[in-house]
Amino acid sequence: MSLDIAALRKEFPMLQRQVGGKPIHYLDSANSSHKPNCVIDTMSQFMREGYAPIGRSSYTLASEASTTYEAARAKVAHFINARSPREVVFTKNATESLNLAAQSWGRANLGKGDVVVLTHMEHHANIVPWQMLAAEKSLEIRWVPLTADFQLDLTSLDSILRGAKVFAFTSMSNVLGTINPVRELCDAAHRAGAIAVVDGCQSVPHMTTDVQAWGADMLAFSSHKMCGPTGVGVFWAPEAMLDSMPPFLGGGGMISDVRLDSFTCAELPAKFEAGTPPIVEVIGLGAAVDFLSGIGMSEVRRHEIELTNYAYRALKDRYGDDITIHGATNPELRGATFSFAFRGVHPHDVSQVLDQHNVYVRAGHHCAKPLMRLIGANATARASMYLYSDENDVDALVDALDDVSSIF
Amino acid sequence: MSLDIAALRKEFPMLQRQVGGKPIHYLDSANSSHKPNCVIDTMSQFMREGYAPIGRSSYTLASEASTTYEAARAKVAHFINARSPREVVFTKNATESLNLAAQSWGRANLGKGDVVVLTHMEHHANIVPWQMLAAEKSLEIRWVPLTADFQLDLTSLDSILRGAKVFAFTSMSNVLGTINPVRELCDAAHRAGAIAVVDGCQSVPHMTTDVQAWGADMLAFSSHKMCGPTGVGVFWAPEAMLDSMPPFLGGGGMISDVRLDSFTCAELPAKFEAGTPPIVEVIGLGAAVDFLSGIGMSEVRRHEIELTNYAYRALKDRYGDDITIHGATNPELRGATFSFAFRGVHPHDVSQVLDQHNVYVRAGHHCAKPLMRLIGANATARASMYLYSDENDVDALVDALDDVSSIF
Amino acid sequence: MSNLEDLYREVILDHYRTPRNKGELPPPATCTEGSNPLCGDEIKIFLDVSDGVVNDVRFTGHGCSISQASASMMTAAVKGKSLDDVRAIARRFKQLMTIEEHDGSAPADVKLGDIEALQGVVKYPVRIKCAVLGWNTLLEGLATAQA
Amino acid sequence: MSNLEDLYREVILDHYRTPRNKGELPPPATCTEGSNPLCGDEIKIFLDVSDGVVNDVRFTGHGCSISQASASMMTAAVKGKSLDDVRAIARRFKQLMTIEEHDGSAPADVKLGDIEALQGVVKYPVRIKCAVLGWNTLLEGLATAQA
Ligand SMILES: Cc1ncc(COP(=O)(O)O)c(C=O)c1O
Ligand SMILES: Cc1ncc(COP(=O)(O)O)c(C=O)c1O
Repeated sequence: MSLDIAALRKEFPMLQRQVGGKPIHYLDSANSSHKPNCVIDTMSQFMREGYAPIGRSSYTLASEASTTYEAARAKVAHFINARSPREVVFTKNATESLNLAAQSWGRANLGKGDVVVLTHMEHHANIVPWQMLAAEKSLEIRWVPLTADFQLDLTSLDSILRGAKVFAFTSMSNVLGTINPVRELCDAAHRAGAIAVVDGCQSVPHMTTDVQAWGADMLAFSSHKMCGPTGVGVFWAPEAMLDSMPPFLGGGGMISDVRLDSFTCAELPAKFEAGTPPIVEVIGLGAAVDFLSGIGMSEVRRHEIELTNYAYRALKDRYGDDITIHGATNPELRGATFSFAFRGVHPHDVSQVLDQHNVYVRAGHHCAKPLMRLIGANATARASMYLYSDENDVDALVDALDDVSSIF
Repeated sequence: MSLDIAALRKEFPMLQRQVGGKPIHYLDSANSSHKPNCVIDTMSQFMREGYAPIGRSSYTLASEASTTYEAARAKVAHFINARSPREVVFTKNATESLNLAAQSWGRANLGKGDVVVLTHMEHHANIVPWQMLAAEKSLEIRWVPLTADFQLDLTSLDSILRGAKVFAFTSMSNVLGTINPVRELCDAAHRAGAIAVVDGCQSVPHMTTDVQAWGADMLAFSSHKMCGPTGVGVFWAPEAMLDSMPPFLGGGGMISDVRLDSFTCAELPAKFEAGTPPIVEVIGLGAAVDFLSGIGMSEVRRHEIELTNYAYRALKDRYGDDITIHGATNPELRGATFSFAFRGVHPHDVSQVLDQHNVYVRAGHHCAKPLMRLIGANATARASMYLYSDENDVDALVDALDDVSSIF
Repeated sequence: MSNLEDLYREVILDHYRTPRNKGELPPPATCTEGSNPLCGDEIKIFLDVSDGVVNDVRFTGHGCSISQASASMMTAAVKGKSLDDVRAIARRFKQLMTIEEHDGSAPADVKLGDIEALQGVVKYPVRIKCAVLGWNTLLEGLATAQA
Repeated sequence: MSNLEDLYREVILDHYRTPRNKGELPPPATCTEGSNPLCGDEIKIFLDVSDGVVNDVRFTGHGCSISQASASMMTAAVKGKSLDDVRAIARRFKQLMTIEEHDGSAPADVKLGDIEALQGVVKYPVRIKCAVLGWNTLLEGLATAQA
């Protein structure tokens, strides 16, 4: 491995934490990632030495803070290969970004009978906003089904998309780790005359993102899953798209003028950033992007492929058919996130026993109930890794599962 | 003064900052406040030692984090005298809270011709969301006018409110410092059959808040103006009100079930907290509330009254009629925020010269353009103080204004 | 190695492995559904109530060992009991499952027997929801059955 | 004490105190409005253009010393000039107001004279918007006047 994971782990204070005198094994990074020192320090240093409201005030400190804030926007733009920082809108999380897509673009452009296409592996954040809009506007929602091994079934994609206005899909499943062919899906959307909305929550933190190569129309992702702070998400769309969209939230910062009878909108991206933004968090996200860029996203990806390989082999070698790992088996086709079923033991009991060994996996529906119904379970246990995960974490998981067997 | 301001100031690292070798005088707290060590440290310590996703995962660390997060909610509930923590919804800022009021309650309860009443001293955050809804639903917006000295003119309030469904008003003007009679305004709203929506951004950080004594129906405020982090705001409403409201943003965490054709909502307050919340920021806000409660809001208020008195006298003694301080003159009736006009010099030029003396005031329309039109200016210079402001800050302002005279 | 004996007591695992009263009851028995949104657990409680007595009770559903064992123990405890007794037992059980102070509204002398084994759950707050799922659904079911 | 001499040069304060070409022009002169949302500055530029020449130009508005002085200097600089010259001057001025590298698209030999006094503004990035407000409005106005 070319990454020095041991050195990298030292940058994450949470990974040094012990519980009951023993190290912890954090396997819940698809849910949220830990934060490296540089992010934590950037935030507290900014609050100690540079804090000031941005945008509105013009004294030295405020204009310095604005510059730092806008520099973070430029970093994010570069990270996803946006054409310009003006295409990057800061929200509170990916969920708000996807609601923005549905409420702003959707409400302005969709009417009775219009079709929105989703996939069976979407997170609730990319389902419920569309269902809310569908109920309001009498839209039709169509679903791209999955194959038996939980890949997107693309055989009749074109006919499902026929006449659709929106195709909203995840770039990587948060339950299965499945990596979807984003470029191909965007092309299919465009062939049908639909816009392509990409939920990038799970792929942006783990591999290179290139919105231009994808040809996507919108992208949503969260800072807290990519080594950044909570409280900030990103909505990206090309300038022409953003220009065409009505504002989402109204208030200070997003207006150019307000009269008693009307208001006019500010320029991009301010138009979509109503109210005081998460100033400190955006600056923290900037530090996270620097951190990830410093490592290199292809290195991150390579590490995660190797670790996925290792985990597969270790689990299968020890437990054979007693463990079912849902989804694709080829690690090249998936992220380092996998849901598994173990000897018929309920995932809650699995995670409870693992918890006793400081092995932290998530048990539940992972905010993807439609997918759960396809898997035929109310819940799965999910282990998800990141750039700081290592073979020790995997070994701890494998060993702790033994205790599950011994109790149940 | 009973507060030891010198000791208090030591808790705020930003106040120790020097620019050009000289101390700074931060007079922009109505825009955003600085953060005490306890808030900064709580946040970074949590990221170093306690960070985990909340709500969804069940292992030890996640359940500890959930407990810490919910404890912060209980602190906020107690701070505003809510009946229960279930009445406290975390948003990204007060602006989102006010949009939530308009979009969730408003869209469900208002129709063509319905009346929303605002006041001429509202911040854009309490205007634009209602204008957006008014445009969508053909509502009528009525305005409570101001008296010659920029107080709410209540003489015809009852007739303005007649037939109204919503009365949304600020508890304290962010431009003038005017404190409005919230209880009286809530009563008037209820007499007319309207709900009372309080924009508490400017009063909650500076004086005791008691939503039950007010009899308010909704309250919005921001963490970053009350010693807390950016990235988190509060929406409060009684449980019965929240229960009756449709969800605002859709996604993970706010659902009870999601099927292909529909979803059902989660319980309060989760129903209004879609997606990963600002976990670290909410916990930071909890620390800010502890900090403020430890000092006592009546002590804060007393200090600010004394300081306002001092500032008035100092400015008037030195500059007499060359300075116009807009709004109420009795410090008991106002917060420690005042807009002023100085010798006809444009506020931008005033603040530029003050900046040179490390005196940081805001020049602009303060997101209150309708009020600016009444004042008859495109902009004002605004000095706003907080619990950490002191007589030195005031003296620095008074002295620096001399330099404005000498240049213009 | 494991400190989970407190949670996974033998009697709990026994009810989990061999649930009592699992299955459905045909109408006119009532059927009430409950679910735990966080973990996805689902349960149905079938109740045959007449003359103020729970004549028969069954349950079906999916869930973790705690939710299944608790439901199984619940059915065993309430079958054949008067509605008053059933309510007292349910109140007592929910007291057992709270970390908070008791408000004294349930008679402390109600005996829970085997069910006491579930008290280890209280140390694992997130699992309390699992343990009470069947009981809350029972209480809802009783309201329906009497309506 | 003040280090603001760079920003508030005497010639700027002079144009601020005694603005040139302040006032309106009656139609058929065009009137174009500009504003700076952040600080609330507003300006109107009146243009009388014929045969490719700016015969007359006036402005009204409210704003800070920088925006007012810049507008005043602008009117003095463009009055009586050909449209090509006016555009060249405007391009040159906007170059002066950028912190970024010049792209060389404006002739460096255009002389700005007094207007160069505004270059101190570049050190105060938030004030750049004030300085260019009149100029941007002028450019919009030229487009209207020619349409
Ligand atoms: C009175 C008032 N309302 C609303 C707001 C908006 O708050 P925020 O920007 O934190 O959303 C502010 C602050 O800017 C304010 O002063
Ligand atoms: C695929 C996917 N989409 C959307 C989300 C929602 O992200 P957030 O909770 O940060 O808004 C998540 C994470 O929970 C996710 O994994």
